[in-house]
Amino acid sequence: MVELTELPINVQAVSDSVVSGDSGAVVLFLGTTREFTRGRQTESLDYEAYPEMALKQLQQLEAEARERWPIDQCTIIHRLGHLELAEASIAVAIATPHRVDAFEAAQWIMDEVKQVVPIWKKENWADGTTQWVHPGMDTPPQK
Amino acid sequence: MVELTELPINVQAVSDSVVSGDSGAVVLFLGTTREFTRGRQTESLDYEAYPEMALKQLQQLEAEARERWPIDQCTIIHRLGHLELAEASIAVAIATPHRVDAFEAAQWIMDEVKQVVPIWKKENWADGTTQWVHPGMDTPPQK
Amino acid sequence: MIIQVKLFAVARDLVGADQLQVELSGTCTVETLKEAMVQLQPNLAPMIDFMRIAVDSQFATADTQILADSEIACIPPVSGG
Amino acid sequence: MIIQVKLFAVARDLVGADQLQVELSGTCTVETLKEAMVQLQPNLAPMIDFMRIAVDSQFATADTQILADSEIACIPPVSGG
Repeated sequence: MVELTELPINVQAVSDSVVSGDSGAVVLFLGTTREFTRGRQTESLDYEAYPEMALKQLQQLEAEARERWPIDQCTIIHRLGHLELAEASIAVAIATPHRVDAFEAAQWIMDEVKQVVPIWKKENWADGTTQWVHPGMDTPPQK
Repeated sequence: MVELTELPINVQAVSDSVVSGDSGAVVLFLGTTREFTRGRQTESLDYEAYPEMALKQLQQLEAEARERWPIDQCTIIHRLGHLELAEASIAVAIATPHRVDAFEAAQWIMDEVKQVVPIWKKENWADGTTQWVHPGMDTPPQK
Repeated sequence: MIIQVKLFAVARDLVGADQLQVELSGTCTVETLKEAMVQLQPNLAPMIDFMRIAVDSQFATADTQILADSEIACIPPVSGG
Repeated sequence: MIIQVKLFAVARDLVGADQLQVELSGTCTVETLKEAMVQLQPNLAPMIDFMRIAVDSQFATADTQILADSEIACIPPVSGG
Protein backbone atom coordinates (compact mmCIF):
# COMPACT_ATOMS: atom_id res chain seq x y z
CA MET A 1 0.00 0.00 0.00
CA VAL A 2 1.39 3.41 -0.95
CA GLU A 3 0.06 6.81 0.04
CA LEU A 4 0.83 10.51 -0.13
CA THR A 5 -0.63 12.57 2.69
CA GLU A 6 -0.68 16.11 4.02
CA LEU A 7 -1.46 14.80 7.51
CA PRO A 8 1.05 13.76 10.17
CA ILE A 9 2.13 10.13 9.81
CA ASN A 10 0.57 7.94 12.50
CA VAL A 11 3.24 5.40 13.46
CA GLN A 12 0.82 3.09 15.26
CA ALA A 13 -1.45 2.96 12.21
CA VAL A 14 1.52 2.24 9.92
CA SER A 15 2.62 -0.58 12.19
CA ASP A 16 -0.91 -1.98 12.46
CA SER A 17 -1.17 -1.95 8.65
CA VAL A 18 1.62 -4.54 8.31
CA VAL A 19 1.57 -6.65 11.51
CA SER A 20 -0.18 -10.01 11.28
CA GLY A 21 0.24 -13.59 12.40
CA ASP A 22 1.72 -14.42 8.98
CA SER A 23 4.99 -12.60 9.61
CA GLY A 24 7.69 -12.87 12.20
CA ALA A 25 9.44 -9.58 11.53
CA VAL A 26 8.48 -5.98 10.94
CA VAL A 27 10.93 -3.24 10.00
CA LEU A 28 9.56 0.28 10.15
CA PHE A 29 11.68 3.15 8.89
CA LEU A 30 10.90 6.80 9.61
CA GLY A 31 12.65 9.70 7.95
CA THR A 32 12.42 12.63 10.34
CA THR A 33 13.15 16.34 10.12
CA ARG A 34 16.63 17.01 11.46
CA GLU A 35 17.48 20.35 13.03
CA PHE A 36 21.12 20.52 11.94
CA THR A 37 22.60 19.63 8.54
CA ARG A 38 26.35 20.17 8.31
CA GLY A 39 26.10 22.91 10.94
CA ARG A 40 23.16 24.75 9.35
CA GLN A 41 19.97 25.06 11.35
CA THR A 42 16.62 24.07 9.89
CA GLU A 43 13.45 25.65 11.16
CA SER A 44 11.00 23.61 9.10
CA LEU A 45 10.63 21.79 5.78
CA ASP A 46 8.19 21.80 2.92
CA TYR A 47 7.71 18.79 0.68
CA GLU A 48 6.24 19.00 -2.80
CA ALA A 49 5.43 16.14 -5.19
CA TYR A 50 4.45 15.44 -8.74
CA PRO A 51 1.73 13.34 -7.18
CA GLU A 52 0.49 11.16 -10.08
CA MET A 53 4.03 10.10 -10.94
CA ALA A 54 5.17 9.81 -7.33
CA LEU A 55 2.34 7.36 -6.61
CA LYS A 56 3.15 5.34 -9.73
CA GLN A 57 6.84 5.18 -8.81
CA LEU A 58 6.03 4.11 -5.26
CA GLN A 59 3.69 1.41 -6.55
CA GLN A 60 6.45 0.17 -8.87
CA LEU A 61 8.91 0.10 -5.97
CA GLU A 62 6.48 -1.93 -3.87
CA ALA A 63 5.92 -4.35 -6.76
CA GLU A 64 9.66 -4.75 -7.40
CA ALA A 65 10.39 -5.23 -3.69
CA ARG A 66 7.72 -7.97 -3.59
CA GLU A 67 9.49 -9.73 -6.47
CA ARG A 68 12.86 -9.56 -4.72
CA TRP A 69 11.86 -10.46 -1.15
CA PRO A 70 9.10 -12.62 0.38
CA ILE A 71 7.04 -9.70 1.66
CA ASP A 72 3.76 -10.26 3.48
CA GLN A 73 2.84 -6.60 3.91
CA CYS A 74 4.34 -3.35 2.68
CA THR A 75 3.27 0.20 3.50
CA ILE A 76 4.97 3.31 2.12
CA ILE A 77 3.62 6.72 3.15
CA HIS A 78 5.19 10.03 2.15
CA ARG A 79 4.13 13.24 3.83
CA LEU A 80 3.71 16.42 1.76
CA GLY A 81 3.37 20.06 2.72
CA HIS A 82 4.79 21.79 5.78
CA LEU A 83 6.73 19.78 8.40
CA GLU A 84 8.05 20.93 11.75
CA LEU A 85 11.21 19.55 13.37
CA ALA A 86 11.10 15.87 14.39
CA GLU A 87 8.04 15.17 12.22
CA ALA A 88 8.26 12.18 9.89
CA SER A 89 8.42 12.82 6.14
CA ILE A 90 8.32 9.14 5.20
CA ALA A 91 7.34 5.83 6.74
CA VAL A 92 8.25 2.51 5.17
CA ALA A 93 7.00 -0.63 6.91
CA ILE A 94 7.77 -4.15 5.74
CA ALA A 95 6.55 -7.42 7.26
CA THR A 96 8.30 -10.65 6.29
CA PRO A 97 8.58 -14.14 7.77
CA HIS A 98 12.29 -13.57 8.60
CA ARG A 99 13.95 -10.36 9.68
CA VAL A 100 16.86 -10.19 7.24
CA ASP A 101 14.40 -9.77 4.35
CA ALA A 102 12.50 -6.97 6.08
CA PHE A 103 15.73 -5.05 6.77
CA GLU A 104 16.99 -5.50 3.20
CA ALA A 105 13.70 -4.56 1.57
CA ALA A 106 13.19 -1.44 3.71
CA GLN A 107 16.73 -0.23 2.96
CA TRP A 108 16.34 -0.91 -0.74
CA ILE A 109 13.03 0.98 -0.88
CA MET A 110 14.56 3.98 0.92
CA ASP A 111 17.56 4.01 -1.46
CA GLU A 112 15.22 3.90 -4.45
CA VAL A 113 12.82 6.54 -3.10
CA LYS A 114 15.75 8.93 -2.94
CA GLN A 115 16.52 8.29 -6.63
CA VAL A 116 13.30 7.84 -8.55
CA VAL A 117 10.31 9.31 -6.74
CA PRO A 118 9.46 12.88 -7.81
CA ILE A 119 9.23 14.53 -4.40
CA TRP A 120 11.26 17.57 -3.37
CA LYS A 121 12.26 19.04 -0.06
CA LYS A 122 12.58 22.75 0.64
CA GLU A 123 14.70 23.75 3.63
CA ASN A 124 13.37 26.70 5.58
CA TRP A 125 16.62 27.68 7.27
CA ALA A 126 16.66 29.38 10.66
CA ASP A 127 18.34 32.42 9.05
CA GLY A 128 15.14 33.13 7.08
CA THR A 129 16.33 31.88 3.68
CA THR A 130 14.77 28.95 1.88
CA GLN A 131 16.41 26.45 -0.44
CA TRP A 132 15.18 23.62 -2.63
CA VAL A 133 17.28 20.51 -2.11
CA HIS A 134 18.41 19.02 -5.42
CA PRO A 135 21.24 16.57 -4.78
CA GLY A 136 24.16 17.03 -7.16
CA MET A 137 22.92 20.43 -8.32
CA ASP A 138 23.75 23.83 -6.85
CA THR A 139 20.71 25.78 -5.73
CA PRO A 140 21.52 29.06 -4.02
CA PRO A 141 19.43 30.04 -0.98
CA GLN A 142 16.56 32.43 -1.74
CA LYS A 143 15.17 35.21 0.39
CA MET B 1 16.93 2.55 27.36
CA VAL B 2 16.25 -1.14 27.89
CA GLU B 3 13.19 -2.72 29.45
CA LEU B 4 11.54 -6.05 30.15
CA THR B 5 7.76 -5.93 30.35
CA GLU B 6 4.78 -8.22 30.79
CA LEU B 7 2.55 -5.68 29.04
CA PRO B 8 1.89 -5.40 25.29
CA ILE B 9 4.51 -3.29 23.51
CA ASN B 10 3.14 0.11 22.52
CA VAL B 11 4.68 0.91 19.12
CA GLN B 12 3.77 4.59 19.27
CA ALA B 13 5.46 4.97 22.66
CA VAL B 14 8.58 3.16 21.42
CA SER B 15 8.73 5.45 18.40
CA ASP B 16 8.14 8.57 20.53
CA SER B 17 10.99 7.48 22.84
CA VAL B 18 13.56 7.83 20.05
CA VAL B 19 12.24 10.51 17.66
CA SER B 20 13.70 13.99 18.06
CA GLY B 21 14.95 16.87 15.97
CA ASP B 22 18.51 15.60 16.45
CA SER B 23 18.09 12.61 14.18
CA GLY B 24 17.14 12.15 10.56
CA ALA B 25 16.42 8.44 10.65
CA VAL B 26 14.58 6.00 12.86
CA VAL B 27 14.58 2.25 12.37
CA LEU B 28 12.08 0.34 14.46
CA PHE B 29 12.17 -3.45 14.46
CA LEU B 30 9.35 -5.61 15.82
CA GLY B 31 9.60 -9.35 16.31
CA THR B 32 6.09 -10.71 16.10
CA THR B 33 4.46 -14.05 16.84
CA ARG B 34 4.18 -16.05 13.64
CA GLU B 35 1.42 -18.61 13.20
CA PHE B 36 3.33 -21.09 11.04
CA THR B 37 6.93 -22.30 11.49
CA ARG B 38 8.00 -24.88 8.92
CA GLY B 39 4.40 -25.98 8.53
CA ARG B 40 3.67 -26.32 12.27
CA GLN B 41 0.93 -24.15 13.70
CA THR B 42 1.50 -22.01 16.78
CA GLU B 43 -1.40 -21.09 19.03
CA SER B 44 0.51 -18.82 21.39
CA LEU B 45 3.96 -18.27 22.93
CA ASP B 46 5.35 -17.84 26.40
CA TYR B 47 8.60 -15.96 27.04
CA GLU B 48 10.68 -16.42 30.17
CA ALA B 49 13.82 -14.55 31.19
CA TYR B 50 16.61 -14.59 33.71
CA PRO B 51 15.70 -10.96 34.25
CA GLU B 52 18.72 -9.55 36.12
CA MET B 53 21.12 -10.94 33.55
CA ALA B 54 18.87 -10.18 30.56
CA LEU B 55 18.74 -6.51 31.56
CA LYS B 56 22.52 -6.39 32.01
CA GLN B 57 23.10 -8.01 28.63
CA LEU B 58 20.67 -5.61 26.93
CA GLN B 59 22.40 -2.64 28.59
CA GLN B 60 25.76 -3.94 27.35
CA LEU B 61 24.36 -4.32 23.84
CA GLU B 62 23.08 -0.74 23.89
CA ALA B 63 26.46 0.51 25.14
CA GLU B 64 28.38 -1.45 22.51
CA ALA B 65 26.04 -0.28 19.73
CA ARG B 66 26.58 3.31 20.84
CA GLU B 67 30.35 2.78 20.52
CA ARG B 68 30.00 1.36 17.02
CA TRP B 69 27.44 3.74 15.52
CA PRO B 70 26.54 7.43 16.10
CA ILE B 71 23.29 6.71 17.92
CA ASP B 72 21.13 9.53 19.26
CA GLN B 73 18.49 7.35 20.89
CA CYS B 74 18.14 3.62 21.46
CA THR B 75 15.20 1.73 22.96
CA ILE B 76 15.11 -2.05 23.41
CA ILE B 77 12.00 -3.61 24.97
CA HIS B 78 11.45 -7.35 25.38
CA ARG B 79 8.06 -8.70 26.29
CA LEU B 80 7.78 -11.59 28.75
CA GLY B 81 4.91 -13.89 29.65
CA HIS B 82 2.07 -15.03 27.41
CA LEU B 83 1.79 -13.72 23.84
CA GLU B 84 -0.97 -14.27 21.34
CA LEU B 85 -0.44 -14.42 17.57
CA ALA B 86 0.76 -11.19 15.92
CA GLU B 87 1.82 -9.66 19.25
CA ALA B 88 5.34 -8.22 19.40
CA SER B 89 7.90 -10.01 21.56
CA ILE B 90 10.62 -7.41 20.99
CA ALA B 91 10.92 -3.82 19.83
CA VAL B 92 14.27 -2.25 18.94
CA ALA B 93 14.25 1.41 17.94
CA ILE B 94 17.33 3.34 16.87
CA ALA B 95 17.57 7.01 15.92
CA THR B 96 20.67 8.24 14.08
CA PRO B 97 21.54 11.24 11.92
CA HIS B 98 21.79 9.03 8.80
CA ARG B 99 19.74 5.98 7.95
CA VAL B 100 22.47 3.47 7.13
CA ASP B 101 23.66 3.57 10.74
CA ALA B 102 20.16 3.01 12.13
CA PHE B 103 19.63 -0.02 9.88
CA GLU B 104 23.03 -1.51 10.75
CA ALA B 105 22.69 -0.94 14.48
CA ALA B 106 19.17 -2.38 14.67
CA GLN B 107 20.23 -5.50 12.76
CA TRP B 108 23.32 -5.96 14.90
CA ILE B 109 21.32 -5.64 18.12
CA MET B 110 18.79 -8.21 16.91
CA ASP B 111 21.56 -10.65 15.92
CA GLU B 112 23.17 -10.24 19.35
CA VAL B 113 19.90 -10.52 21.28
CA LYS B 114 19.40 -13.94 19.71
CA GLN B 115 22.84 -15.05 20.95
CA VAL B 116 23.53 -13.54 24.35
CA VAL B 117 20.34 -12.43 26.12
CA PRO B 118 18.94 -15.08 28.50
CA ILE B 119 15.34 -15.14 27.33
CA TRP B 120 13.53 -18.26 26.16
CA LYS B 121 10.49 -18.90 24.04
CA LYS B 122 8.04 -21.73 24.57
CA GLU B 123 5.87 -22.70 21.63
CA ASN B 124 2.30 -23.61 22.50
CA TRP B 125 1.51 -25.62 19.37
CA ALA B 126 -2.00 -25.85 18.01
CA ASP B 127 -1.89 -29.65 18.57
CA GLY B 128 -1.82 -29.08 22.33
CA THR B 129 1.85 -29.86 22.91
CA THR B 130 4.36 -27.30 24.18
CA GLN B 131 8.06 -27.02 23.41
CA TRP B 132 10.91 -24.86 24.67
CA VAL B 133 12.90 -23.46 21.79
CA HIS B 134 16.63 -23.99 22.28
CA PRO B 135 18.40 -23.44 18.95
CA GLY B 136 20.94 -26.16 18.17
CA MET B 137 19.56 -28.47 20.85
CA ASP B 138 16.83 -31.09 20.47
CA THR B 139 13.92 -30.56 22.83
CA PRO B 140 11.05 -32.99 22.30
CA PRO B 141 7.50 -31.63 22.53
CA GLN B 142 5.82 -32.14 25.89
CA LYS B 143 2.18 -32.85 26.64
CA MET C 1 2.51 20.93 -31.67
CA ILE C 2 2.21 22.72 -28.33
CA ILE C 3 3.44 20.93 -25.20
CA GLN C 4 2.74 21.92 -21.61
CA VAL C 5 5.77 21.01 -19.48
CA LYS C 6 5.00 20.65 -15.77
CA LEU C 7 7.57 22.37 -13.57
CA PHE C 8 8.50 21.63 -9.96
CA ALA C 9 10.68 22.94 -7.15
CA VAL C 10 13.62 25.06 -8.34
CA ALA C 11 12.50 24.87 -12.00
CA ARG C 12 9.08 26.28 -11.12
CA ASP C 13 10.66 29.04 -9.02
CA LEU C 14 13.05 29.99 -11.84
CA VAL C 15 10.33 30.15 -14.45
CA GLY C 16 7.78 31.67 -12.10
CA ALA C 17 5.02 29.32 -13.24
CA ASP C 18 4.11 25.69 -12.75
CA GLN C 19 3.92 25.00 -16.48
CA LEU C 20 6.00 26.04 -19.47
CA GLN C 21 4.34 26.09 -22.87
CA VAL C 22 6.72 24.93 -25.62
CA GLU C 23 6.00 24.89 -29.32
CA LEU C 24 7.70 22.09 -31.20
CA SER C 25 7.68 21.15 -34.85
CA GLY C 26 8.35 17.81 -36.54
CA THR C 27 9.54 14.71 -34.69
CA CYS C 28 10.44 15.67 -31.19
CA THR C 29 12.55 13.90 -28.59
CA VAL C 30 13.46 14.67 -24.99
CA GLU C 31 16.66 16.23 -26.28
CA THR C 32 14.96 18.69 -28.64
CA LEU C 33 12.41 19.51 -25.95
CA LYS C 34 15.18 20.45 -23.51
CA GLU C 35 16.80 22.69 -26.14
CA ALA C 36 13.49 24.46 -26.76
CA MET C 37 12.94 24.94 -23.01
CA VAL C 38 16.34 26.62 -22.60
CA GLN C 39 15.68 28.89 -25.60
CA LEU C 40 12.42 30.06 -24.01
CA GLN C 41 13.87 30.31 -20.49
CA PRO C 42 17.65 30.92 -20.62
CA ASN C 43 17.88 30.85 -16.80
CA LEU C 44 17.15 27.09 -16.98
CA ALA C 45 20.41 26.62 -18.96
CA PRO C 46 22.80 25.87 -16.06
CA MET C 47 20.38 23.28 -14.68
CA ILE C 48 18.90 21.60 -17.71
CA ASP C 49 21.51 18.80 -17.80
CA PHE C 50 20.48 17.81 -14.26
CA MET C 51 16.80 17.68 -15.14
CA ARG C 52 15.13 14.44 -16.15
CA ILE C 53 12.06 14.51 -18.35
CA ALA C 54 9.09 12.31 -17.53
CA VAL C 55 6.74 11.27 -20.29
CA ASP C 56 3.39 9.99 -19.05
CA SER C 57 4.77 9.60 -15.50
CA GLN C 58 7.79 7.52 -16.55
CA PHE C 59 11.37 8.74 -16.79
CA ALA C 60 12.30 9.18 -20.44
CA THR C 61 15.67 8.80 -22.13
CA ALA C 62 17.25 11.39 -24.46
CA ASP C 63 15.73 9.80 -27.56
CA THR C 64 12.25 9.09 -26.18
CA GLN C 65 9.72 10.54 -28.62
CA ILE C 66 7.25 13.11 -27.44
CA LEU C 67 3.74 13.00 -28.87
CA ALA C 68 1.11 15.73 -28.84
CA ASP C 69 -0.96 14.03 -26.15
CA SER C 70 1.97 13.02 -23.90
CA GLU C 71 1.99 14.34 -20.34
CA ILE C 72 5.40 15.95 -19.94
CA ALA C 73 7.14 16.95 -16.72
CA CYS C 74 10.55 18.38 -15.92
CA ILE C 75 12.03 16.53 -12.93
CA PRO C 76 14.90 18.19 -11.06
CA PRO C 77 17.00 15.94 -8.79
CA VAL C 78 14.62 14.50 -6.21
CA SER C 79 14.98 14.90 -2.45
CA GLY C 80 12.07 13.06 -0.91
CA GLY C 81 12.39 10.34 1.69
CA MET D 1 30.60 -25.09 49.63
CA ILE D 2 26.96 -25.26 48.59
CA ILE D 3 25.92 -23.54 45.35
CA GLN D 4 22.40 -22.79 44.19
CA VAL D 5 22.24 -23.05 40.40
CA LYS D 6 19.34 -21.18 38.83
CA LEU D 7 17.53 -23.21 36.17
CA PHE D 8 15.47 -21.98 33.22
CA ALA D 9 13.28 -23.30 30.42
CA VAL D 10 14.00 -26.94 29.49
CA ALA D 11 16.54 -27.34 32.32
CA ARG D 12 13.98 -26.28 34.91
CA ASP D 13 11.36 -28.60 33.42
CA LEU D 14 13.78 -31.56 33.43
CA VAL D 15 14.82 -31.02 37.04
CA GLY D 16 11.34 -30.03 38.19
CA ALA D 17 12.63 -27.06 40.19
CA ASP D 18 13.95 -23.58 39.45
CA GLN D 19 17.15 -24.16 41.43
CA LEU D 20 19.54 -27.06 41.81
CA GLN D 21 21.58 -27.28 45.00
CA VAL D 22 25.10 -28.57 44.31
CA GLU D 23 27.75 -29.35 46.93
CA LEU D 24 31.30 -28.72 45.75
CA SER D 25 34.61 -29.14 47.49
CA GLY D 26 37.94 -27.47 46.85
CA THR D 27 38.63 -25.16 43.93
CA CYS D 28 35.68 -25.26 41.61
CA THR D 29 35.35 -24.22 37.96
CA VAL D 30 32.44 -24.17 35.53
CA GLU D 31 33.62 -27.55 34.29
CA THR D 32 33.54 -29.26 37.67
CA LEU D 33 30.17 -27.64 38.40
CA LYS D 34 28.69 -29.10 35.22
CA GLU D 35 30.01 -32.55 36.15
CA ALA D 36 28.43 -32.28 39.59
CA MET D 37 25.11 -31.16 38.08
CA VAL D 38 24.97 -34.20 35.79
CA GLN D 39 25.80 -36.55 38.66
CA LEU D 40 22.89 -35.15 40.67
CA GLN D 41 20.51 -34.99 37.69
CA PRO D 42 21.51 -37.59 35.07
CA ASN D 43 18.70 -36.46 32.74
CA LEU D 44 20.67 -33.22 32.20
CA ALA D 45 23.49 -35.29 30.63
CA PRO D 46 22.44 -35.09 26.96
CA MET D 47 22.05 -31.31 27.22
CA ILE D 48 24.83 -30.19 29.52
CA ASP D 49 27.27 -29.50 26.66
CA PHE D 50 24.77 -27.02 25.18
CA MET D 51 24.32 -25.18 28.47
CA ARG D 52 26.33 -22.07 29.26
CA ILE D 53 26.98 -21.15 32.88
CA ALA D 54 26.59 -17.55 33.98
CA VAL D 55 28.54 -16.32 36.99
CA ASP D 56 27.21 -13.09 38.46
CA SER D 57 25.14 -12.42 35.31
CA GLN D 58 28.07 -12.83 32.92
CA PHE D 59 28.74 -15.80 30.68
CA ALA D 60 31.61 -17.82 32.12
CA THR D 61 34.21 -19.95 30.36
CA ALA D 62 35.08 -23.57 31.25
CA ASP D 63 37.85 -22.51 33.63
CA THR D 64 36.05 -19.60 35.33
CA GLN D 65 36.33 -20.09 39.09
CA ILE D 66 33.17 -20.33 41.16
CA LEU D 67 33.21 -18.78 44.62
CA ALA D 68 30.83 -19.42 47.50
CA ASP D 69 29.01 -16.13 47.04
CA SER D 70 28.79 -16.23 43.23
CA GLU D 71 25.34 -16.11 41.64
CA ILE D 72 25.25 -19.10 39.31
CA ALA D 73 22.79 -19.78 36.51
CA CYS D 74 22.51 -22.51 33.91
CA ILE D 75 21.69 -20.93 30.53
CA PRO D 76 20.28 -23.20 27.83
CA PRO D 77 20.46 -21.90 24.23
CA VAL D 78 18.49 -18.67 24.19
CA SER D 79 15.51 -17.97 21.95
CA GLY D 80 14.37 -14.44 22.73
CA GLY D 81 13.97 -11.69 20.18
